[in-house]
Amino acid sequence: MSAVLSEANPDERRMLADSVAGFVRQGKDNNGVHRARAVKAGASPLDRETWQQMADLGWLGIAVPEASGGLGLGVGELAVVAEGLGGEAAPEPFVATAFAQAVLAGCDNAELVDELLGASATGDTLLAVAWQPAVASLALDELDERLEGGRLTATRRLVQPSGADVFVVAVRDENGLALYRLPCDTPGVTVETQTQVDGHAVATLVCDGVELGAADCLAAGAVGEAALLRGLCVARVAASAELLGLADRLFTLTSDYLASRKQFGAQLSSFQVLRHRAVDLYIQRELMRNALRQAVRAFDSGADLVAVQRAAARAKSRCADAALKIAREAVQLHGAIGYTEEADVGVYLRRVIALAAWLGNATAQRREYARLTRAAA
Amino acid sequence: MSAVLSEANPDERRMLADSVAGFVRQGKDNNGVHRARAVKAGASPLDRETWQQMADLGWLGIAVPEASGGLGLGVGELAVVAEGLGGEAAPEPFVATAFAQAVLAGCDNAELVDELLGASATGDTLLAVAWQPAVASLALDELDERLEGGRLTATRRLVQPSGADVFVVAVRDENGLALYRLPCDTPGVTVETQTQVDGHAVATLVCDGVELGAADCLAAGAVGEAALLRGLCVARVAASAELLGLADRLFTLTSDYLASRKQFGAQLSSFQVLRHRAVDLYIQRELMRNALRQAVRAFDSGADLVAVQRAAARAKSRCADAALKIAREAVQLHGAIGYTEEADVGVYLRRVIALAAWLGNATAQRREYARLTRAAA
Amino acid sequence: MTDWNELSDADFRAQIRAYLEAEYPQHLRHPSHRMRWHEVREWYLKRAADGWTAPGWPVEHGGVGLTPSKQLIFTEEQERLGVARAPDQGVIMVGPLLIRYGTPEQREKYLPRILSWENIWCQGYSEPNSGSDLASLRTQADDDGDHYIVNGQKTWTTLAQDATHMFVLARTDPNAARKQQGISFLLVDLDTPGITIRPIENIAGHEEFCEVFLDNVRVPKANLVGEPNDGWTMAKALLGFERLFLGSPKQSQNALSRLDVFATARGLHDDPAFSDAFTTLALDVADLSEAFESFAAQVRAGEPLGADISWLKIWGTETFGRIAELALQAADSEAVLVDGQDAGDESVDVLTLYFNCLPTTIYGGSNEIQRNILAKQVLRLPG
Amino acid sequence: MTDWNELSDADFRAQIRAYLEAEYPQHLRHPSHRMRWHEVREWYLKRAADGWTAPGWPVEHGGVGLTPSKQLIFTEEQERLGVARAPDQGVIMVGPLLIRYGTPEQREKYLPRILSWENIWCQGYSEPNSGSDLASLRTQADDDGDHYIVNGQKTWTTLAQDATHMFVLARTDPNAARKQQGISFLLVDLDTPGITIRPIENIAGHEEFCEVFLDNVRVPKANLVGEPNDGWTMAKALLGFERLFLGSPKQSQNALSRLDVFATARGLHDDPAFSDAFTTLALDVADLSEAFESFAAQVRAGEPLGADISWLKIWGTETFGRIAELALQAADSEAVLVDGQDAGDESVDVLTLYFNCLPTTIYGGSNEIQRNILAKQVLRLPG
Repeated sequence: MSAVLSEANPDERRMLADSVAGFVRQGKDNNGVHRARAVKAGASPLDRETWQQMADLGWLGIAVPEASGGLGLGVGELAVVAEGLGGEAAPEPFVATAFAQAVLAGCDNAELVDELLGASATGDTLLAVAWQPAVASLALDELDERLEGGRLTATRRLVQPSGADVFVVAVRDENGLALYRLPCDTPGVTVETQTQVDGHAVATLVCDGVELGAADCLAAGAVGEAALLRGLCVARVAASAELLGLADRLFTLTSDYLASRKQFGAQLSSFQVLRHRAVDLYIQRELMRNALRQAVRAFDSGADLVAVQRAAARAKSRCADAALKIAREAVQLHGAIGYTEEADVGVYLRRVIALAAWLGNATAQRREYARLTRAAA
Repeated sequence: MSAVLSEANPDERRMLADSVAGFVRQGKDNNGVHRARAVKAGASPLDRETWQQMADLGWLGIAVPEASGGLGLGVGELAVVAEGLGGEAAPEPFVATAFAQAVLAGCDNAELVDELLGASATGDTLLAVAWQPAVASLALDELDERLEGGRLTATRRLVQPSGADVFVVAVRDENGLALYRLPCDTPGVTVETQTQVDGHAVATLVCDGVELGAADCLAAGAVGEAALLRGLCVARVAASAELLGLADRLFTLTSDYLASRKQFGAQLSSFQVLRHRAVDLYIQRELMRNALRQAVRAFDSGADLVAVQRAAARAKSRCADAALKIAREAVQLHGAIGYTEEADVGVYLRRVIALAAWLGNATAQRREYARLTRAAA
Repeated sequence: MTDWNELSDADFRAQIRAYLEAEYPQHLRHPSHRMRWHEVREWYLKRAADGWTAPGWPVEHGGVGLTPSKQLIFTEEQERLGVARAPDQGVIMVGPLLIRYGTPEQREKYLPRILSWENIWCQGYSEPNSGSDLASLRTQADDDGDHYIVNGQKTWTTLAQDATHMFVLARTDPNAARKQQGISFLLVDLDTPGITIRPIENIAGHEEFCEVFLDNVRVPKANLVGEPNDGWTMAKALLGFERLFLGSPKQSQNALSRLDVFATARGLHDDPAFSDAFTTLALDVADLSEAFESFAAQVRAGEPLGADISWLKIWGTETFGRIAELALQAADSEAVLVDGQDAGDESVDVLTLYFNCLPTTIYGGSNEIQRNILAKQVLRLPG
Repeated sequence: MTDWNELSDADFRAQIRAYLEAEYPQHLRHPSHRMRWHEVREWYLKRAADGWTAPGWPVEHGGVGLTPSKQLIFTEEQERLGVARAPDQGVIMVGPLLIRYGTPEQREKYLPRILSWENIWCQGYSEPNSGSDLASLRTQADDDGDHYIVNGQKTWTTLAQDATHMFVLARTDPNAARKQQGISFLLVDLDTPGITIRPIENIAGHEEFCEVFLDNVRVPKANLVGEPNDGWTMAKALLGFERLFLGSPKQSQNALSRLDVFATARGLHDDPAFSDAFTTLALDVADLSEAFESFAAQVRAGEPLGADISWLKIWGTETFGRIAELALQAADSEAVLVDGQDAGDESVDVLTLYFNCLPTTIYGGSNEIQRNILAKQVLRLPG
């Protein structure tokens, strides 16, 4: 059972979870694991047909207001879908899209926001947030390349999905942090890519004197900063949910393997050491569920930004940490086969590594949590 | 086999180890564990008769030059005795005495040093180093209460043994750090005591305008500082050896218990989880041996002060850490009885806690090691 | 008399909190070790006079008759204030047992004396060679007409030295097919000839447990609870929502808060190494608390607890252990002092934290046993 | 010809170091994954021409005849420079086996071709369902007059795709009382009809292992080594001082030094949290190295290695794992990049460190098996 089902809107969320489960398991030749392997081999993580199906099911509009053509639901529903996709290691940029949408939802250029969210919810326009500076820091005050005279010369790292049609780019100007719309084909924009452990391309967005007009400004000053910070929280919680889905399946794969495999004339699951290690993985998974549940509740209950930031940092640190532990042990408990592509463990492990690091890993999130806690005290 | 036997002077060290083993196991009614329990119940850790025997065997003069009535041996031999005493949880202040002697050995007031070392080697005079400031820091530059006009008003914490006849007190004067002889009955000296986890009293030495004359000065300036630093290294290595002795016995007690005790109709040692945990304790003990061996070799080979400091910090951090791990697991693997005075585990555990913290615990030693390593780089 | 169950949870909590704040002595709050009866007697007699000895017992037997949800609030409020535990086996075990399985005579004789603390009960389950394998117990009760003759030894009997009575699992049919069979549940007056109680000193220097020797102790058959040879079933049936409290976050929360006091006084939070370690543990406690609340919600909803509750005990006790270890490291060379460490205006006692964490992974079913249970009953791994 | 054993250890080391420094190609030093034969072929043929293929074999069989002590120095110097391993099962396993148990014809046929790398051998031990329980192997060799007919499947066969020959453990007596009996040791030419080799892709994307399918493969009885049904004894007897290298500190040292490069470039050593974690690992490696030296001294003194060597493998591989995990954390969101992380003038590849650490706790006898061995053979715990 999903961690977030038992709280707000339990029935709706359960239906959604069932729908995701049904979707991701369709057909062995194109299920999530299959598509993830294809991405590792060079395919785009964006299988257009699959993406369109997800749009048609409404998932790309979950957190988009109804007025903009979305479902107007919350982080809980995003988490349900992300967990389901994680369960099948599906490579689609669902959480990255949720990140961009959440940032947009906090912006105050209503017309532009509406247009972008609408196009994103239908699957027509792929969005990505470009916010980390060249040395991929998490601290917004290290974003020191400024927008001057309406032109931006700056580098933004680790942008996902790399094939976005429109970037939501974070810049500094005289009022503080601002967010701008930046179509990928704007003159002066170069998109370089690097390959990530799971085969996904991540972009380095290089802006060389790119013109950013007032019409492209999504939000500025305090509004812009809050939009980015809140968007980061949504993304971290959605990533935590995907990590839970991945870890949960790794746990199941591993206990099934222990229960089915024999060695020295006995089932692996009869060896006490392996039984206890399986229990320790189970505990890690339970911790993930609990950390995720409180984070979703923070959003459901309309907590303020700092409370949401703390809840998101807590969820992401736990989920990143526990998922890596579970994935690593899954390899070990599978033995040699776990280290090969014969098993699915590697597909899940690579995605866990990628998501655990995305937007700040467990160590970084714990520091963020400590910082916020001390600031609040 | 002791960790340090296979290196320099193997035959002599083996004979010494045998002699210690024979000594500490004498008579059930007055062996080390028995005496340690008595100390916990309020007795002095200095059983005068036992102490005299140790003096007669030459152990109190191991590292004292032959000219001062000692054996003129090295840290390896100190370690052999300390390990042996640890094996029986003997409460005698052997390593504390070795600390004071090692500090004295680095001082340049030859006549005074000779007198104190001689009296210490015979067991007639009990020495203790008083060097930690009120907030029990390890950093010598935090010793900021100064000797002014020949008078000292200062507090020295965690001094062992608390019943010392003569303190070797570290003070600051205009030339830096100096070491002075301070008999316990000097006017202005108050010795307050606190009880330590193993029942030993530790002293807070309060000096209120105590007169310290030039005749009492053991060493000053760079010589004094080096004497204290080198003495700390000797003490840390000797404490590491005692920790090894304690941990080794805890390991043996635990594996014997597992091998002898039945539950659910089977020997505890037949449960794979417990077998593997015993193996992990064995590995910890092996690591202690290796860390101790390199430290003794550093002394044997006449390495310079920084090299000796690094080796001692490495040995102490490993031995403190591993001994605590072993002790904690020994309680757990013994089950409920391990938490009671019925078993000997608690006697060893308490001594491990005390020694692990003495002169800086594992965390502090690792920082010291990092500092020395970076300074050397 | 107030029907407490009629109150809203918030009102009930407020009233209980006010009562405890007003009545529970300051100096007994958050004790660092298990209190002896003479230390808490006055408070518990006052509570008995106010009718609060047995919040969970039915009203007709002298209890308050609280719903599980209200009982939980009562317990939470006690924990919040650090109310010391009584030698409460009579309230927790014997009362519910007699209400369910006892004869009218047994109820009439014992229940009022439990409520008034005239009788104080201890639990005679564990034996020197049974360890975690309780069903292998060897204390023997031989039929001697209208008495049983009991011989054997019990151990880890919490506060037997303060008790007047002990309930005992004893073997009445040594030839039963399974070791769980042939065990009976007996009520024993500790004044009966043949009983010797010897306190066991623990490594922290306290005497929380005892050994109890039974040498030809004559126990009237009237003191048999339930059917002969049916003791194991009854003992198991009594494991109720109290299991939840083996996984309570209180010990960890308390330990973390003591460490926080020390760290704040010593400026340790400015050291990123300490801060990272502390935050990791703070999050471990936070997730433990969240999980505890989730299980508590089950209890509130009247749902039975499953075997999965075992993970809470593992995580809670091991988190407590890690906090205690960090505290020991943080106090460095001062950690050894038995009277605690100065922390601004307060004193923090890291040694007591450390000693207190040690038995938690052993008692209440060792963490190894809990992992066995989870592997079998929750993960259903073939064995 | 130089009698290398006559040299002092220091002189020998100096000469070997000079030779390797001069001859071993720069670009092949410290490779991040196992090299294929075409990548190292040129170097090993040069070495063969210089007479250095088999430092440990006796001179009369074409080896250098080094003492164990000198062999160790040779190996240490190779490790120091990060010399890539060849597909060297012929040198390590087949040669010593034939020298000890082979027929004169077998020696004459195979030894020179091993020395010249004309024949490259791989090891056909593991099977899909045998895992750590090697003796449960099921590959069958049926007697067919002057041939065996071999059927079965081998797996985890390192670099079989580069090999010309494979030595195979196969069951020749399925009715033997113990599963270790009835196994024979066969030499198989991989060109024999019925053999299919399929590389296995590992999760880091490399093809280091293969599956080898044997379908009615005819193996001449002349290729049986030793007595029929005696293969297990021989396979075990061949485990020599190479076991030492399962516990080599080199991987950990290398990983630590890569992490150090990254940390120095990024200023991480100034962060006490990182510094504490790094120092802990540096000391773990230091104590591993000290222990390795101590076991190496045993080998140098000609003493056999005991079962206690197993702890070195556990500690070494688990330390490697902790270093890789710290590196992954240290690189934070950049850790995911497959082309490595910028570190000043260099690039550090934390992902490769991480992927490389994963199999080390599995191969060469998993760490669980090593703990079983230690519990039984060293701690002698009754089972």
